[in-house]
Amino acid sequence: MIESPSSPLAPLAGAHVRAVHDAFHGDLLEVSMGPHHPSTHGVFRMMVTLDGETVVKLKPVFGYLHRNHEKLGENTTYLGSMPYTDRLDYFCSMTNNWAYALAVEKLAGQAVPDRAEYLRVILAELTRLLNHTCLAGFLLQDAGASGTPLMYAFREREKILDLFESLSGSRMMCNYQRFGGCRVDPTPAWFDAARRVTEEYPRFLDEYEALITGNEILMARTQGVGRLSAALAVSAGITGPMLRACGVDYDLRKAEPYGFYSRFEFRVPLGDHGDTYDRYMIRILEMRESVKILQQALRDIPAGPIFDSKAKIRAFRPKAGEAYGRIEGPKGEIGFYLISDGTGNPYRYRIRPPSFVNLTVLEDMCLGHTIADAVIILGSIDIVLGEVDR
Amino acid sequence: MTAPAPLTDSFLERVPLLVRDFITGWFPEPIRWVVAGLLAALTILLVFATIFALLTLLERKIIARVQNRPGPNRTGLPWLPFTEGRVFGLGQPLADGIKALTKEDIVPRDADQVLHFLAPVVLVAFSLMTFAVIPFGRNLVSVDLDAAVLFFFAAGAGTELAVFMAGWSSHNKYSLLAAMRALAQLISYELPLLLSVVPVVMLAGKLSTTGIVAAQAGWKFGFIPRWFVLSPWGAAGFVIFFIAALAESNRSPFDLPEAESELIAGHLTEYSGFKYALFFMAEYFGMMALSGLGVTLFLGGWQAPLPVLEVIPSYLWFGAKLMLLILLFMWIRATLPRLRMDQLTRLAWKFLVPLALINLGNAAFWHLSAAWPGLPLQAVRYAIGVAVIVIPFFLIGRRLSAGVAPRTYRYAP
Amino acid sequence: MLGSGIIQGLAVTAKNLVGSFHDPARFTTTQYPEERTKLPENYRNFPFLVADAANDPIGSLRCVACQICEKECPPQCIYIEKSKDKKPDAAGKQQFFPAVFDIDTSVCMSCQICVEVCPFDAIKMDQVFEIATPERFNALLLDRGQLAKPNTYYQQIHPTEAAEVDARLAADRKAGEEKAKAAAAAAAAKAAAAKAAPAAPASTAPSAPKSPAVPGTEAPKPPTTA
Amino acid sequence: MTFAFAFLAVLMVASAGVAMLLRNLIHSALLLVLSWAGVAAFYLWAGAQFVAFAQLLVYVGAISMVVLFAVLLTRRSAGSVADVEPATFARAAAGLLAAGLVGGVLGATMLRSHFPTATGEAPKISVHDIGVDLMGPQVAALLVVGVILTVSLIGAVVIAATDPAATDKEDKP
Repeated sequence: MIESPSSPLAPLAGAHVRAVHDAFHGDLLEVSMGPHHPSTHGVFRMMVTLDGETVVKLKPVFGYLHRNHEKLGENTTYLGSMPYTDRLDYFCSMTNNWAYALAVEKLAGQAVPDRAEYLRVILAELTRLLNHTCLAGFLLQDAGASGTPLMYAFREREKILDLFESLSGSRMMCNYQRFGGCRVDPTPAWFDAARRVTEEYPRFLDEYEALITGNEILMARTQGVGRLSAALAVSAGITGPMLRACGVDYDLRKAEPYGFYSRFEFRVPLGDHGDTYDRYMIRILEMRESVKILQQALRDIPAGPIFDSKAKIRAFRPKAGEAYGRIEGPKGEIGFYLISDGTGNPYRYRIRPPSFVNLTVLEDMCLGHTIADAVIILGSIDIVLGEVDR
Repeated sequence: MTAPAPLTDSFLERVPLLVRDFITGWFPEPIRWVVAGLLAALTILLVFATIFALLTLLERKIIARVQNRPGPNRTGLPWLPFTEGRVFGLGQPLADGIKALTKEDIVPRDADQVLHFLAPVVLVAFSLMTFAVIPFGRNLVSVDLDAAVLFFFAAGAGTELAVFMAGWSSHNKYSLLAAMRALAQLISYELPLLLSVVPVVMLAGKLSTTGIVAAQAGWKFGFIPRWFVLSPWGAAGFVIFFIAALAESNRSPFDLPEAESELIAGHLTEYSGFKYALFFMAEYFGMMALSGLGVTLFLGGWQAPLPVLEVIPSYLWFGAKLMLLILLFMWIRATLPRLRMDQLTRLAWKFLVPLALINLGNAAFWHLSAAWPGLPLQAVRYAIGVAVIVIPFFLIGRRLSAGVAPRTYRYAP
Repeated sequence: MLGSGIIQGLAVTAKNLVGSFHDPARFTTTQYPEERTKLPENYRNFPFLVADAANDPIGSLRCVACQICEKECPPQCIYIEKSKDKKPDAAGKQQFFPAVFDIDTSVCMSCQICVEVCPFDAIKMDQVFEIATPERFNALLLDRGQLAKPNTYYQQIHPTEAAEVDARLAADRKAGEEKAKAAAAAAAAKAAAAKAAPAAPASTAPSAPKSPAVPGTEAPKPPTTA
Repeated sequence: MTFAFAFLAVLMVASAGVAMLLRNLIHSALLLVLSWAGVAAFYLWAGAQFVAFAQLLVYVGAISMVVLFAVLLTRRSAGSVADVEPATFARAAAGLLAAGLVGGVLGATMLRSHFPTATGEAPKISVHDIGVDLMGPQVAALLVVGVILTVSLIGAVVIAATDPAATDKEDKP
């Protein structure tokens, strides 16, 4: 690809745009979308090469939000990393906490009381609800729906955030799970509120689907757009709703039940096309299953302690060894890999962020589609830059 | 617009004309027509600029309410008594205006200075010109042209040029892409827009807007108005007109030139301050003008919907209908996601244009069968009129939405 | 039918438009500075130092400058300088106190780990959130004077938690007093018996270990091992 | 009235002339549009409302877009300056010759033509009359024009359409 001064778009050449010439495609336009762009979900940048409006090359550029998370984790105590995990995927602090707590508990051989396990399931499924709701809203926002679906999504998310706030003290940075249980025991009033939210959620989902799922414009925009084959998804390590939208039956809650997931009855929805519409619909269907899990968990939760009495808060020094803890986060498999050398800080602290891994197939999905499609394909991957860049 | 008000009208009906005659009376006879014309232009400018200001607020309020938010409600008019400085955010347009005026006007260094400046001016000028031929009331039309409908579209054509000028002169990739999109969109939708208007012109037998309103006068059975929208071809034509008008005025779901998730602010990306406000204003003017034309062509213009309601002056009826259409614009904007460029043009060429052409034949049938005697035959005429447009709608619609359908999902075993 | 989904969507938005005027479940906005939602009891934002006496907050801090929170704080926003001398705490024991206790709230992320690790119930989470300031440099660096707030304030913002803490501290104090009394009696007996110089048991005995892991709204506090 | 005529004439000629002189093709195209608008204004001045608005609609609204698109999509030059080779004597001579020939033919035709002087008021022709005229006596001409335009349109579509294999590939997502 060489720069060609004789391109018709050459007069536009400047800092942001370069007219490039390609022997096969003729005159192409290279556009830098982001890092400051309304639809890149934060500071993400796509170097898009366009033939007309068709994407012929897309290079994701990220790292603008890099905060040295893993190195920080190696230099703080095990507990000290917990509030930082809130800030990975700031929509899903509860599941991030759980994944990290799970890894440390594995490392230290720490038991967790039953009530805490139930609480973790409840909070993780609430997180899934709020994450998928918001994703549906953002996806529609990218498709140009002047904010209405997003506002409805935020209205419902608010109710879940209120639950989180009254439990953990903070709406998004919950910092709630501890190695060996949870931090605060919910009051009966909290459970009543959680039951109310759970009961009302299907009604909201019905309304939301009436608003948008059957909408011809949305179907035309998303069906057949950004198709991802099951083979590519598996070999690229895609997880979560994005993988299940391709028809691959892989859900850690079923495949490797952690916590008490084996005690609950729920189904795993699968898509057949692997396109943007499937990715959207799988999330909607997953929310309905999450509601079912929540109902069961809120019904069955036992009384008892929420924190293992043998667990330590201060001077927590797990014996030397390594552990990998992973859970099915709303965005996919989130895992923490820890190596302990017996001191108070982990020797190695590594995260498997679902957003980041899922983002790797962006170019494969966007090729041949228009730039408008690239925006909603990006939206359907469901990334949070805090997790991508860490 | 120099004819005196007929004395048969009610006083309220005659008020605008009386005021006009009072003011022109100060001037000598030979230049009275000039004064009257200027007065009309000034009135349109003031009235519609005010409506524009209020509409910006109303639109934000309505979209906010749809989204379960209160919308702008802080900015009040501090000097108003008993309101604690807040009246539903009524001061918002004023604040916006002051902000736009005082903001630095940034012109990119590499921009084409002349065209960059001219674009908003040309746009506002052309969109204002379209108001000249719309009859706002019984005797309220600034220029009663013989070829008024043609004039409307001719003036509207200028706006495309302005959009192109804005996009090209900004020297910005997003602006240029948006300008190309805007042109493709405007040209595509000009066709269904015109084709949906042709039946009206055909049945009214006139290109003059006042003539078309007059053709919709009177009542069937004494209470059903003879508005074109109430006939099968008129209803279909109105829907096509409305969809095309949405696209022509760059409104959601056809707001591709300003698709912020793709093109930042489209051709407005490099505009700031008052020039941006002018673009904004022109967009609302365009929307109001197209709504006004829709009211004139299909909704009976300034005519009251029932004979008893004729005591209310005609210009209020026009205003009410205009508002109704604009509310519809806003409602749609608050609901729908936007189409993709190829889908947009496909909708125009493969759906709206064929339907508009069929509707043309439908209108011809309606015209020729007007004299069918008896109620049963009239009912048959209605049924045929509906069938002729509904059946192609289903057929073409199915073709258009082929491969796009709700799906069912399976669950893991 | 083409367009049915769009019409369905329009119906939903119309329902919301009307609903926002009469249905509080739809219209959830509160007008912030005038209307305020009640903060949940567990709400946390920025730590403060608990002082036992309302009239002399700095003099009656529970903090003994043990510097555990300084070490555990993940973003390291706490800075403590231990006093050279000791003074009696609320229970009358001789303790060190923080000569300097600064929290940089522009760095603090309100994770409340300092609260969890504090063995003395001396630092708790506040509920202030309106601390925005146009001052760029020192306004957000709070010193112990700004951080010290009386126990009554704590009881007011976190009633359940404060009641538990108070009960625990009272029990501790009682146990401590009894122990001290017993120790004093023993020492007196010893002194009487051996005529040895008595050591001050109150100043050397560390604070009594607390009852561990009471499931409740308060985070569990295992015994100090540091 | 003479003043209006003079103004419009100067506007038309000047914008057309400047359009030829400018190096920036977009500017030239826009000035050309101005010139066409001047023609429309001229029609209006002459009392031909229908023709004037049709001129505006077709030329300012549609043809101008075609010209602008053509300029944007086909220009092969760097910068905004038209890609013109340096002027040589031969070029100038050829240009002058061509201009002279065209001018000569046009001038000769104009000189030979007999323009009858208008007498009295221009006839008032309403849009309705034009419609009746077009659909009545002139319908053959109208149809022929329509057929020619349709044929050219179909031809354009045929030329523009790519081969089926390529289209198929594009259709597949």
